[in-house]
Amino acid sequence: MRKLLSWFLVCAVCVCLFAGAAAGAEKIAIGVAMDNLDDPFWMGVKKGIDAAVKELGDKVEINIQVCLGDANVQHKQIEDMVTAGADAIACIYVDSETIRQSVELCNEKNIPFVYMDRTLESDDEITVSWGFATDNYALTVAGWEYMADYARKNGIKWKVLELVGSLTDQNVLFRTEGFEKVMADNPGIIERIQSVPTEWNLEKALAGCTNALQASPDINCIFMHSDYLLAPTIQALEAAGRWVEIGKPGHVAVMPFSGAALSIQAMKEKKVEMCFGMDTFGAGYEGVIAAYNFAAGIDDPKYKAFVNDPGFVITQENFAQTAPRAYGWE
Amino acid sequence: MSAAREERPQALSRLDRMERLSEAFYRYGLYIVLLALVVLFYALNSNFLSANNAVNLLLQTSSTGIAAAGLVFVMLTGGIDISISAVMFITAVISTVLTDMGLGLIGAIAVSIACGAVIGAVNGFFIAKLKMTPIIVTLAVMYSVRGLAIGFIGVKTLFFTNAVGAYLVKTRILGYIPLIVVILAVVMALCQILLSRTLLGKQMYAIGNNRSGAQKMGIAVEKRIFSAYVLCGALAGLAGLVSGAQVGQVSPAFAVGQEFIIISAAVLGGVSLFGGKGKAFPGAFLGVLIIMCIENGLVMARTNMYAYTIVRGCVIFVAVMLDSFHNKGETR
Amino acid sequence: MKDLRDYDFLKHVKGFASAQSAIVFFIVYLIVAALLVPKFANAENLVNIVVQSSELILLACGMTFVFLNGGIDFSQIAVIALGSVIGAQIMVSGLPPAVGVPLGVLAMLCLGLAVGAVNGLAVTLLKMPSFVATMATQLVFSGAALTITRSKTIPRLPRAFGEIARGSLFGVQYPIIIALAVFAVLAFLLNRTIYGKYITSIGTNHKTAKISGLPVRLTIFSLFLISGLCAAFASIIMTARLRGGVPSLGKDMLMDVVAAVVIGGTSVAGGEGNIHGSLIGAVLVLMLNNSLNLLGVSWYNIMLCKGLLVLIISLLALWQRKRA
Amino acid sequence: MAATNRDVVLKIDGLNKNFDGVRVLRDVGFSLRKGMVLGVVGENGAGKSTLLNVLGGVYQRTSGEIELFGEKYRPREPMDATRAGIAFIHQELNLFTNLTVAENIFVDEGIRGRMFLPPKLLDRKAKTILDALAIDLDPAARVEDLTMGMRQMVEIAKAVSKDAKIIFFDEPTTSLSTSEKETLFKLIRDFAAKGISMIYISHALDDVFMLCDEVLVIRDGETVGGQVRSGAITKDEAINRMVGRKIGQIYPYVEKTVGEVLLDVKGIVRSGVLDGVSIAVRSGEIVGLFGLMGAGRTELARAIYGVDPFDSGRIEFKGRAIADPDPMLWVREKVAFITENRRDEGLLLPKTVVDNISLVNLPHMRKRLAVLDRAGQSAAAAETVSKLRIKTGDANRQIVRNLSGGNQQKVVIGKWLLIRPDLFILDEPTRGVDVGSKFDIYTYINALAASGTGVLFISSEMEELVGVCDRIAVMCGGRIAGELERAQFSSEALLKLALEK
Repeated sequence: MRKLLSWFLVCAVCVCLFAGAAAGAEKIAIGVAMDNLDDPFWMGVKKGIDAAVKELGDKVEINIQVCLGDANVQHKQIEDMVTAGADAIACIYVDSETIRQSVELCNEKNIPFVYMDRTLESDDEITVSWGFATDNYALTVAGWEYMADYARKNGIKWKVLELVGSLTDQNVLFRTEGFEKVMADNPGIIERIQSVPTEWNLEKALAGCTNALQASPDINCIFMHSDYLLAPTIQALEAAGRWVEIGKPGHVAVMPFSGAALSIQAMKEKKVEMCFGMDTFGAGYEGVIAAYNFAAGIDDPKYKAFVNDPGFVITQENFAQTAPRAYGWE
Repeated sequence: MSAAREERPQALSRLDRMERLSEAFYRYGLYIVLLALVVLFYALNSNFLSANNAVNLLLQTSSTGIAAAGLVFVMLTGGIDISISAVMFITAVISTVLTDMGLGLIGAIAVSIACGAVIGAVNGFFIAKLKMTPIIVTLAVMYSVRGLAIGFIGVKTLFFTNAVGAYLVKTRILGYIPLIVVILAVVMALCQILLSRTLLGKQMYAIGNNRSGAQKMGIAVEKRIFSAYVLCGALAGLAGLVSGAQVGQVSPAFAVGQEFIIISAAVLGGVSLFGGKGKAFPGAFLGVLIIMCIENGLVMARTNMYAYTIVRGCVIFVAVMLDSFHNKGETR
Repeated sequence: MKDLRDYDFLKHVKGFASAQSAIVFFIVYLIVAALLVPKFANAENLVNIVVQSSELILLACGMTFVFLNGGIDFSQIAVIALGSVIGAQIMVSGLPPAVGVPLGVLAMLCLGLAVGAVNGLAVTLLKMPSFVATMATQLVFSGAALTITRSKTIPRLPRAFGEIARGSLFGVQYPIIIALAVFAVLAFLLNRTIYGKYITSIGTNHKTAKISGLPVRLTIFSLFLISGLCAAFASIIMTARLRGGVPSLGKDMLMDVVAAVVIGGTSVAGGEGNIHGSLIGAVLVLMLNNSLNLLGVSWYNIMLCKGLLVLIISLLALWQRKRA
Repeated sequence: MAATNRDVVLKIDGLNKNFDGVRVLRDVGFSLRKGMVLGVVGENGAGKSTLLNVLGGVYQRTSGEIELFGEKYRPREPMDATRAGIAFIHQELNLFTNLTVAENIFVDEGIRGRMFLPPKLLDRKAKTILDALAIDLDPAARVEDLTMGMRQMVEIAKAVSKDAKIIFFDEPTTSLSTSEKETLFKLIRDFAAKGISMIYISHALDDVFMLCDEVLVIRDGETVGGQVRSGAITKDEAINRMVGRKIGQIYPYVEKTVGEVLLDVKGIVRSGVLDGVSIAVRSGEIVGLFGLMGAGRTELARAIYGVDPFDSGRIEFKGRAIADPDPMLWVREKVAFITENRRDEGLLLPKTVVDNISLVNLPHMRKRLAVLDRAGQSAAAAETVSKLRIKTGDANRQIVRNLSGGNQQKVVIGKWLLIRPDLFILDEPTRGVDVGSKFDIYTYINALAASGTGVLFISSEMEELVGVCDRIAVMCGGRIAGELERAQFSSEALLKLALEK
């Protein structure tokens, strides 16, 4: 045992010595910690990040890390970036509670911390420099109020199947709360028949959706927490022969969230009434630019107040003007 | 003296009768459990037994069933393969990309089976030729293949909703039998025929029962085990194509954790983890049906959404416990 | 002057023979990474790696014990998740930190032992293969973690608990101290005690051990207790670092643990292997993650590297054993 | 029923085989004519099975010539023998219990030119073979459900399905009922009539004389008096040739004071194997346990030591009843047990000599707490190595797998001697061990007995028991056939008791 430890220390020291000081970095190093990339929504945010990086050109050295939704891995990645001398951190956090330790770490090393897409308030323990996120609650309420008016106008009652994403995701919880608020405000019109857990697993979504449609054929509206679940929903509806244009018999109102290409396409085909739209590009772009400004000490008024973007509701009526804002718009 | 000899065969038969009783329960127990589940869930929700719910159930079992049929070969020889979920993922990815480029359904099926077979061959090489431990080899291959597949498409989500995907999901043979269920039936039939009617199948049972005896008798044990892993990979490949088309969307987390469901389905279907016992049809097929019934039933019964993993864990535990009791494994 | 051949510096430590290969890999990789990866080889980054590897060291040590009997323990991940949740629940349930924290930590350790006991019973009494038994318990207990918290993180654990991950003693961070302490105890148990001899003997040949009067069932049962306990310690460190009870904690660590143990030279056939190798393997895996991240290698290629690494090293070990 | 045609099917001369320096076969020679049944008899360990294993391709011969149908014959592996038309019916049958009778017959090579083997085809083909041999077995029955006798018929049917011209039988009748034995003999006579030649090994001399055309006696790997027509030799004379006096092998015998009863076993029953066995061992006494293959000696030892379960019976040790015996309990009671299977159950092959020797006595090799007394271990191992004269390199580094058979056995004995046992059960301690080591083992046993330890010495070699033991119990068919005091010892008497049917 003693022998091993002595060996261990000897080689660690010698490596540090001859490796010498890291190359002097005039460039500003920005560390971007993302949750995941396996979904068009995240790719939308990345488009914004890449645009910002291109714009900042060689003034900036970027290191983008993805942690596959593992809070512990994300903390380590941020710790690695800080140790490697990052000047600012832009982060899509996995877990709103555990990220606070990383923010504390950045505050200690007074490295500005900027959040993207998921809100994080400063408080006595942590200070967040800036952040851009969609107000999921407000967006959901707006979307569902549109659906409530739509129901009143056409004299129908929504029997809703809610496809739940993963419940560790803060934004998803806001969406459920927004939906429940509007449901409470319109007692007779909106009724939740069943809520199916998917944990972002597509097989579960397909099975859950198919079985729910079997169990309660009276379902006429599917509210999904992300259009990541749209494809299996379409499969299920097609299998049940109910993936038809609006107004046709058996039609089920589908409410995709955040505006991926598939949702936009479905709206073009008049099979979907509306879609919740989120400004993913803005989140990515503004996040990196803000991080750069704080690191370079540029005092830009635009990045004083935290942005809580209300998002937009794409409907059949306003399709032409609002759809292009969606990240799924080609 | 001879009297002692005479009365010994009777003693044996008393033992046999008790053994045969448990064997009978073990063989027909499956049907009893399945029946019980069906009745239970029918009580909970009446249209559990409706015609298209049955078809829907069959549809859901198809990809798991195909992969379970492949796994039977490996488990018969006493091995295990947990890389099947990664194989399903990579073939779903490859067939999506190739069908987008214009490959037909038959081409997609061929490519999926070939790609699965290649990965099966890698498993086979390490396990049969180099005699390494199946669980570690297939665990390493699982991570390598999933990493490779994600590298292949970049971190994106593919949509398998092109013509081939839609065709595979939509077509109904003779009006109401889904093509996918036909594929499942063909696979199950072929596997069962291979197992019960060909020399390869018989020798796999033999190897699982008494490997050194098979070696001594001159059976090419290494070759047979190698072909078991190739078959298992090939069928997992086909299962990946089917599942990809059904779900319509192939993300990097596609089929994660599916291997444990397939293994427990096979064990529930009477395929022993210690080798030498089990059938593709009705065995593994019934196992898959039972698992899908449970999943389907849970959704029907609107049970608490977190209970799924707990129920699945308990089902696997009980299935394996019965298997170990029956086939007396070594504490490893 | 002692004849050079005698000076076999590893001779003193019995269970050390096959750790040589692990040390060679470690040093080779350290030097290669130092040359190729900018910003890798500086004292701060290396210390950061070693501290971050504390939970993997713990898990690898626990897994080594199960490997020594030719088994595997998938349920460590569930112990981390459920432990984190239960510990957090106790700590935030209104008890003053002075009482809540130790109670929470104790509960996490007990949970580790409980899950280990379930696995141990399944393998020894019910004669279930360890990979399926621990797979089932993994599903059950991680499902339980999600159920208790309805998969929401339990936030704001007491600062005192957070200190376990952030505090340091004479400049050395607590996590690495805990990891090395547990490692030292387990290494002592394995290499220096009768119990350790029981483990390696039983792993080598069950029948001989049984007939020689060794407590086979009890020993195998205890292996799973140790694996569960190590996972509990890891859970304590990870939960303290995040100051939150996360129901999905450690969900992707399995491959790292297996890689660390296999790199460390512990053979999967049972009876052969050592715990020093696993320690080195754990730090090496962290170095791999850190350096490849710094190079910008994407996570899926890292996953590919680890899978291939395990295959290659098992191959080398097999070849070395054939040659010996 | 003398063989009519003259052509010699199998000719062997000057055949030698040695294992780790022990000469198991010494220039054996005989010839087998077409349609002839050659009986081969001899004590256990005389080399009978080794002879067949060499001919059957299981072992490679050291030197000597074998001619099969006139050509040179050098089988590399069992498949070569099968292809050459030789079939081997082992004592432990080589069948697959999860397959049916028909499947077992065709599992290794299937049916020539047939890809598909539907059960109906297999059963039909198997039925024709079984009917040809007048064996009434359902081809679709699973081997799992068959009795030993029926399983043997499957092996024979399998041999015939390969149209074997020569069949070797190695102790076929040990666990057959009388009726099953009758069917086997009728079958063998039919085969002989059809021109199939057979070598029939058995220690049931009556069967051999009644069944075989010629008889060959083997002792210590040498043929004694060559092939003789079965009529021309009486049973007693055969026993005499089998036993004979061993030149050069003297057995140390030591006068011992016999103390009170240590181990008292009453009425051990294990269905199908042990039929109510009772035996007692006193301190300072060497009790031999003799019996032929399948008599149940090993099963008795394993039942006493708790390695295998038994249905009923009482075991008392030093007056106290032992409810359910278990190795851990016996080790605490200082009772040692050397199993018959040295490699799988006696040793940790990949581990060092020190690890193996200190395996049993581990609980006492400690400093404070549970710390391993490494120095104590090495010292104890070194002392054992020197005391037992084990030829090995540095005990701390020498891997047991690389030791010779004799030295390996000494390591196993050494491991048990460390706990200074009060009772020592040895199952075939000298099998496959060179003569020098055998003598050493006898001296250890005597030294043990002299120091008051009780010894239960299980062996199938009569001379060894006669030479060393104070009392010998003889087992046959799972029961004690009789006990002989030292005064009444004689190989003939022992063999008669052992052969009692």
